[in-house]
Amino acid sequence: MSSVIKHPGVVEEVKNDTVFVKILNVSACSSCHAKGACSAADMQEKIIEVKILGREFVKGQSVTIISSEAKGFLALFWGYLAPFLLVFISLVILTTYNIPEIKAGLLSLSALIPYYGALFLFKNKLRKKFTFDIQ
Amino acid sequence: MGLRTFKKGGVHPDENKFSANAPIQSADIPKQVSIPLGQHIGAPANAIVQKGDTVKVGQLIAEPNGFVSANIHSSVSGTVNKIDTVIDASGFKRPAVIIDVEGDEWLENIDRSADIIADVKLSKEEIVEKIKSSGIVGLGGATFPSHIKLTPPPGKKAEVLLINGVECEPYLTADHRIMLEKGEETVIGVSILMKGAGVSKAYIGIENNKPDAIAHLKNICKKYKGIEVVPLKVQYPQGGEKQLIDAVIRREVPSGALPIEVGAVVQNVGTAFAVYEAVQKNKPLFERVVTVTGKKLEKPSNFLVRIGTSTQQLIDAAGGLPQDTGKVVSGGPMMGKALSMLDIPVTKGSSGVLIFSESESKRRKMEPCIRCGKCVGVCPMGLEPYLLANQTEQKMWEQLETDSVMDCIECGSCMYTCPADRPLLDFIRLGKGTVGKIMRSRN
Amino acid sequence: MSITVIYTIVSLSALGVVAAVILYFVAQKFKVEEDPRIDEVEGMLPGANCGGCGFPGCRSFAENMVKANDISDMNCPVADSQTMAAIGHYLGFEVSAQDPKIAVIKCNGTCSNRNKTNNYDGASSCAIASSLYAGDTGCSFGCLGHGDCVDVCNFDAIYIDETTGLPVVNDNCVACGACIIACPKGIIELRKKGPKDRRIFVSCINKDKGAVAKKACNVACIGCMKCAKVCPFEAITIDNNLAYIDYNKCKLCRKCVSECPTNAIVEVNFVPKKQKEEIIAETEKPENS
Amino acid sequence: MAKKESSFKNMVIALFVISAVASTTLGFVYEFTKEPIAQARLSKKLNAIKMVVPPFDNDPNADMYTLPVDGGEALEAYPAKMGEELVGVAIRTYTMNGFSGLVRLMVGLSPSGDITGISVLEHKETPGLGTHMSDEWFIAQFISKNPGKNNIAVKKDGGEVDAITAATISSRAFTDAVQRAYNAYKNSADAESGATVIKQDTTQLSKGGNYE
Amino acid sequence: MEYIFIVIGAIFVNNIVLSQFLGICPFLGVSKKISTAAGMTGAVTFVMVIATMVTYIIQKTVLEKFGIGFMQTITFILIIAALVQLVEIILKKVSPALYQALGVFLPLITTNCAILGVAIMTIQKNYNLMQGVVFSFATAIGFGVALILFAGLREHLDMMNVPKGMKGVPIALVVAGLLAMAFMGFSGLV
Amino acid sequence: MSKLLNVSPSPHVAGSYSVQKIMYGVVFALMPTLAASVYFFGFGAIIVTLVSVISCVLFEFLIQKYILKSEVKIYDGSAVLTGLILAFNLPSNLPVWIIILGAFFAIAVGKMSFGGLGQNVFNPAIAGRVFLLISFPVQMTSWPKPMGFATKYVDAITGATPLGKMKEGIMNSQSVSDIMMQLPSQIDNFLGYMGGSMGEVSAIALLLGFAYMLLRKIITWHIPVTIFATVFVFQGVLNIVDSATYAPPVFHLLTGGLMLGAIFMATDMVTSPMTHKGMVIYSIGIGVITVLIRNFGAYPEGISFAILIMNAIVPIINKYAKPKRFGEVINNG
Amino acid sequence: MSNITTFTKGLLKENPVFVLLLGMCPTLGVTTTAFNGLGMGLATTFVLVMSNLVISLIKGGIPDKVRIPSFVVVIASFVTVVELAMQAYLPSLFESLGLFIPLIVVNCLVLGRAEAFASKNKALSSVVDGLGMGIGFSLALTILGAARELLGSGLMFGLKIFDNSFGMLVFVLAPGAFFVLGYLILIVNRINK
Ligand SMILES: Cc1cc2nc3c(=O)[nH]c(=O)nc-3n(C[C@H](O)[C@H](O)[C@H](O)COP(=O)(O)O)c2cc1C
Ligand SMILES: Cc1cc2nc3c(=O)[nH]c(=O)nc-3n(C[C@H](O)[C@H](O)[C@H](O)COP(=O)(O)O)c2cc1C
Ligand SMILES: Cc1cc2nc3c(=O)[nH]c(=O)nc-3n(C[C@H](O)[C@H](O)[C@H](O)COP(=O)(O)O)c2cc1C
Ligand SMILES: Cc1cc2nc3c(=O)[nH]c(=O)nc-3n(C[C@H](O)[C@H](O)[C@H](O)CO)c2cc1C
Ligand code: SF4
Ligand code: SF4
Ligand code: SF4
Ligand code: SF4
Ligand code: FES
Repeated sequence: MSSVIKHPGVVEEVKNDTVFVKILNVSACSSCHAKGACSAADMQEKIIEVKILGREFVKGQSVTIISSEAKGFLALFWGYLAPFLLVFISLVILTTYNIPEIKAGLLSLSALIPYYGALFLFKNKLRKKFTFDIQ
Repeated sequence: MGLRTFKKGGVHPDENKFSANAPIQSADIPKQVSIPLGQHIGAPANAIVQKGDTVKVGQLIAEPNGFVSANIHSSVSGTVNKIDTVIDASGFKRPAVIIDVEGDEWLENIDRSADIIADVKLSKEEIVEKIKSSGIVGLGGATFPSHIKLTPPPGKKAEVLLINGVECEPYLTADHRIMLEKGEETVIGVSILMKGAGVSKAYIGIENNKPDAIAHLKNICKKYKGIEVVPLKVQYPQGGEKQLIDAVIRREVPSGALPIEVGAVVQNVGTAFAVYEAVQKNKPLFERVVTVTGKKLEKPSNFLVRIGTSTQQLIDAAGGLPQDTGKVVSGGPMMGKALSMLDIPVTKGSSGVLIFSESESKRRKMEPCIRCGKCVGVCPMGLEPYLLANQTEQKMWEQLETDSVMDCIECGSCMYTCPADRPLLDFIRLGKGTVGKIMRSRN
Repeated sequence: MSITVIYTIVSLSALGVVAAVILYFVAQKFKVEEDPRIDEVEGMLPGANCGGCGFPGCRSFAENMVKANDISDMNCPVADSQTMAAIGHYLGFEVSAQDPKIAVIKCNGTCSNRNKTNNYDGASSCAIASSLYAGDTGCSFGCLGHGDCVDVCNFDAIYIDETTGLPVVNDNCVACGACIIACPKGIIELRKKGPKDRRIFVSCINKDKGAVAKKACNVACIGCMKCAKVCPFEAITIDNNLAYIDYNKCKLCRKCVSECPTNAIVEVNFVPKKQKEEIIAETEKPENS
Repeated sequence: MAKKESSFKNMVIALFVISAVASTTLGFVYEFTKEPIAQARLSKKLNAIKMVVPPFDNDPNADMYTLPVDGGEALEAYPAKMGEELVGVAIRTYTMNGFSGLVRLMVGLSPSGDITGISVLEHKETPGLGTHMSDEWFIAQFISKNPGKNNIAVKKDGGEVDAITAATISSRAFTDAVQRAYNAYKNSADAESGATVIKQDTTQLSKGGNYE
Repeated sequence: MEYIFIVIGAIFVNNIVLSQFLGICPFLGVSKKISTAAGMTGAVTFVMVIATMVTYIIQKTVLEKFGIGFMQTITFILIIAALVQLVEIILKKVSPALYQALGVFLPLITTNCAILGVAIMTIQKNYNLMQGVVFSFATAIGFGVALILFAGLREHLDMMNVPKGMKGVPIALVVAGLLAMAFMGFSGLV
Repeated sequence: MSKLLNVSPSPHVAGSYSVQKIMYGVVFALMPTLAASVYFFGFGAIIVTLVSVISCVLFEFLIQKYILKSEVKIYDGSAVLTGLILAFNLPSNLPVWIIILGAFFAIAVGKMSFGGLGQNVFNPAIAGRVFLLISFPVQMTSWPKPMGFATKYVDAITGATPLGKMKEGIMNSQSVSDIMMQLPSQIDNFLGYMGGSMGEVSAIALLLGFAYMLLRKIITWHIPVTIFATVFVFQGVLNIVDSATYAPPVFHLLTGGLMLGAIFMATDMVTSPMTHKGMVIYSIGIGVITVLIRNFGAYPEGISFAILIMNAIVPIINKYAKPKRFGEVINNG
Repeated sequence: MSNITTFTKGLLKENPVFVLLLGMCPTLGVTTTAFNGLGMGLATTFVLVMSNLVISLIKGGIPDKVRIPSFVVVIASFVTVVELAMQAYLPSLFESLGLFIPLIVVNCLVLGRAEAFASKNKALSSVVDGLGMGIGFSLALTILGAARELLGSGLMFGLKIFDNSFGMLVFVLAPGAFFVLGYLILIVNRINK
């Protein structure tokens, strides 16, 4: 019963069996009618790669990216929750060893560096994991 | 151990089986019949007669148009008056063959004797072919061409035949009377169907409110191998094929799949009787038993009716339309169609004609949904009717699909039970239709 | 200058520079420079978000207009032609003026014109009633009167007239076409609004043979061809026992109106018959609306 | 005016200049308001002290000393003197038992330990309920009582104080804070026989605010 | 025990949205789908905790050390704004796939007053670093609880015929009020 | 045939439930409780009930007629029920104007702002009650002693509720058993001879109503029984862990609004989940939060808050606690 | 747009609180009394006007890509000025507004006007815009505060209107803020139509 997430986008480029879809990632407030008057209504363009097998897309075509909610939560985990846990746990450990808190804080923050390094190494694995489809 | 029934949901409306003790009597042959060409699920048949042709009883007058479609035979002898559109029980104008009746001349090869022929001579293939050429469709209401059910798609195999003698709809007694009066023939029909489907086991499911039929058939079945009568607890919609399969053999037909998925083939008792007549007596399907009943009706009866007879005539035969009639329904009170006028022809699918008085028939005023959850509780398919109806109103087709609207069997239990009298099924049907269209357009 | 001030300056300036560097990269990588014209165009649009243009909302329409190479087939039904012309001008296109349109109800089967043959008692919805059966009158084409069209109209432009049981379109109509999609019977059509809001059309869609249609409804089009014959501009065609007036050809001469034996042709906003002569004179003058 | 191009250099310069200007301005504003802010804080404290002790002519703030309390932050005591004579002590006391936690009071005690006045410095109690603790009638109950002799608990707990209706918790907390002040005062008086007074770093306790 | 009090306090008793009135904009803005609300909670948790840690360290090592506490507001806001962006850049560089997946799933996280508020409150409450981290984590969870509950209610109300004038913001605020009223039942829990 | 036939989609018959029947069924089920509160609290109970019911119905009428300009539906009984339940949640000596304010809040904010019957997400009566409790804590927490018709409406002699005394005692570090000595016996609690809101005092009367509603199939057992069980188990565990500070579970079952809440308020169909699975989750939540608030919170009483909080979760429960679809198992397996 | 319409639109038609729904946090958080509302409103107005002025003056010198951070620095500076000044001269108001003074920095209204108006317009109209919006904001906060104060404690700007036993505490507390704002928005919507 896993639900899907949909996101509208526009085909930016087609290369062999990969299309690059431009999506507009908007902040929470962008749905708000006052967004013109509010700075929080940020927008960013993100380019999403989608493998297409044998389907035809042309540049400029409006498409809908689909992915499963479960994948979204997994991404959330690797992107935010895991580093949070890492920092939190290292902070707990460091403080129990009576390391001064400023040092402990800086050290546990720097735990993020190897974390992101590891993510970098697993880049390709993750790429395989997080695939999208076009409706 | 209590009686078997299906696991989920269900309601028990007042049974009101007034005509249970009225023996089947033949209705008069009308002056004119109009035989609709679409009497089955699927494409309407193609007429092969023309205006002015003379036809005999049992003569083929229309041929199937596509895979899911069925032969149609004349129910009377006479001259084809015209081929035109008439409003039939579906509520829409549909093509029909209109025949002026002259005498009652049957095709010679039909065996009109009352002898019971127990011996099944035909082979499996011949049986299926015979059923097909006789234009037999499910008489339990869905009018699905029966021969298709007997030829499972490749890779599937029928294991067991279920005979639907449940007649869970209130008021209706046609199947009940067939089981009582044509028990022997019906059981032979069942064994023919078993042979046709290539199975060695058949169950006849009958609800416990028909003890005489249960006893009678049990008695007969002693003589026939592999046929067993299963009494069931009274609970609507036990007659729904998925529910019946669940109740009798404890298998759940997966969502979106056909009974054959769990090795079952379901046929109605009326169908079994029709199969008997077709196979053993060479008689195509051109008449059926119709219950005509109602609280205020003078003589609630069960008639053997030629297809194409006007409803008006049946009502007259049952004592005429009572004064304050508000609604006339073709079929059962839970699933039948309300008729917009009375000269609508009886078709293969008409199991009954119900007469409701004005006060019985008027829907109560609908109130806001109080979210009591009763509709959820009674839905035999485990759906959430309140939600489906609401989503339809809001045109949320995608959610409707994920909430399994297509599983709804349109049994009406939800709407029956709703204290707020919400037109749940009206909306669900609309949602189902729209979602169905969307799904089809996707492939 | 006290030491605090110096600390202040040093730390904040350092921070400012660091933030600048970070944000520089951010800006390098992501910040969308949205075409500012989108905002402008969106501002010019009426902002009804009705979807009548075929896009999910006014903003999306604006985006697509800005992107498009040719906007001639993009039209906001809500905006008047001046607005569209202004937008076109802004974006550097020429927009040919579109004739303003309005929804018309092509059924005149009021309670008095069309007898009921049964009482509908289901949920009040045209879609449901129409999937149930042919309808509660002898006419299986006509309006069911449950107002699905009214429900979808975002502009309060359509309402059910209690006395006739039929929907009526008023001046709020922006020709968005929502009602046309909603009507299961296909009764509503967008037609040219016409000079001075005057228009003539066949208010019937009954395709039954004449006798059947006439029996079902007093004002049904019976397909008698009289109007088609009398029309000087060949604007009227008859198909399936039903007349249709092409609004691009019709010159509003009104000859057909009086010719129709069942009064199936309706005229809107003309001065009543009595002053017929004058009006014809008037309408035949060169149009200048 | 033409927009500056977004080159790296321009961006850094722009932000640097803005930050520098802003911080300079702020630095001076801070310098300018430093005095008045300190003044405002002081006068608030002095007002509170004035309200709870008899008239004095010394600078209680300058004479402040702390009273240790077991298991909790030490209390600040502000002696009020008329001439050389000690007329009372204002004690900045607190309790954590308020409906929403911390309640801070200034309790005035006469040298003998009689309550001369109480003012509420800080609390987060519910408006309309716990806030009635600043009401005159409620505080008046405490005046001239001596927590050593009188039982200043609320009546429900067998004491002499009428609780605020529907705010027994706050009332109880109030009495708790008063009692704490008295106990601290008495303990130190007993221990030191009123002789030596330990001066301590003033800033330690008033760190509640964070803009120092 | 002290941590439990901080956690319960921040989630239920002094819920950041329902009783502290911070982060109202996303509360009203992102609360349309339960799954997005849940995702948003995760992202906010990370940002809030990291922001609290960084601002805490800056507060102690720079602001307090040099006696420029009054610069708190300006420093914190700049740090938080830069931090949010930094996380994005790093994610994008390090794992584009992950970054893309998040983009499809979540709206952007932007600075909101809850993040700044928590950073400032951590200092105001005199918490130490560990307490501050627990506090900001719990606050984020409290934010999430309110957001998810509210998203559920919104999804539900979308299906209802709310009277014309009440539709949208007014009913959302009334619901928030009733929710806040319900949450008052937790008062005194710590 | 002169009369036209009615035509509608199937089904053509309807069951015997109706909104009115259900609502008045619940009203009837509340009658023993009303009788009990009149017996214990005299005229005050009558006045409070009348004022509450009349003002609820009146406000509903006014709002439907003049503000929403919609059909007036005060006869469906839901406003009467809201009024009745609100009254049962109030002390029997509450000033009339406060009752009217509470009724106004319940109907105007709790119900009609959402569009009326069936649309609201929070239980209106509880919303009204909590609104009053927070707004007028003084008046809302002075309960008259149950003295039958000797109880005066105004200036009644007030007495605390058993739960209130329990809380008070525990705060003063008395042990539970000591406090229990000073409280009415469990039998009194069961019969209702104790201080408290009008409708909550008599457990027996409430249980009678419960039985009636079960019999009439107005509600199912799931919600009340699960709440009772949860409270019993959770409180039981606490009691075993530390019997000096945590009262025995039976005490908690019989005192305060637990019975009233579990039987009549948590079961409000509009604001409770649709499926049995959902109802069980919902009720466990109510039970747990009630026990938490009663033992650790500022309020001696917690079920109103617990129900209100769980009301907020109902949409989420409804979304995820779907009934098991027919044919689903096989599909997945 | 003339300066007059620039000014008046903030009052009702584009009221930042009731119509644009900006800066909801301080709106809800500080309006326990009319006086607090007014104080917060004026503080915000000051920041708004000053930052609008400064930004419209310096906008030419700022590269587009550091626009936002620069604005933030400017705004944050004025917020700090307000903070310091209030601590010095209005300490009790400062105490009751508490956290929300520093939070003016993130008030969408301030940054929003900087972005949407001041960065595109001349100094004078930017000031007028800031003034209009600020006064609209103050007005809204004051009304909200007054309503809550009146309902919650029977007072208005601290003056007794009716006996405080009629005060409904809820309105002083968190839920009341939501209720009153919700219904006020309803009313303003009706008026604007
Ligand atoms: C809700 C519902 C109730 C039904 N009730 C009966 C019934 O009482 N008796 C019956 O024979 N068929 C009933 N049917 C039809 C059966 O599902 C099934 O179509 C039939 O038993 C197949 O046999 P047939 O093809 O011979 O008609 C019902 C169907 C539905 C959906
Ligand atoms: C395309 C199609 C193929 C079918 N094939 C089979 C089949 O192989 N076996 C079978 O038992 N029924 C088959 N059915 C019939 C249905 O299972 C079912 O009997 C019919 O829809 C009527 O069911 P009801 O009377 O319960 O509504 C088929 C139906 C359709 C539409
Ligand atoms: C919203 C709310 C806030 C409250 N605030 C306080 C408070 O600040 N101080 C207090 O003592 N009691 C407060 N109470 C009341 C307590 O919860 C509790 O009812 C009261 O202390 C019982 O004591 P009593 O014996 O004085 O009635 C508050 C109650 C509510 C509903
Ligand atoms: C079993 C049952 C319990 C009910 N309990 C309440 C209740 O606690 N409070 C209330 O306002 N309405 C109650 N109602 C009435 C009604 O459902 C309620 O007014 C709706 O929430 C209004 O939309 C109840 C109704 C039923 C059938
Ligand atoms: S009609 Fe459909 S939704 Fe209703 S009870 Fe039957 S199966 Fe369920
Ligand atoms: S039975 Fe009717 S009132 Fe009850 S939940 Fe279903 S639709 Fe709503
Ligand atoms: S009447 Fe029809 S076309 Fe006209 S505005 Fe309404 S929905 Fe659109
Ligand atoms: S025009 Fe169509 S949609 Fe409108 S009321 Fe008639 S049938 Fe219904
Ligand atoms: S003001 Fe927007 S989140 Fe607080």
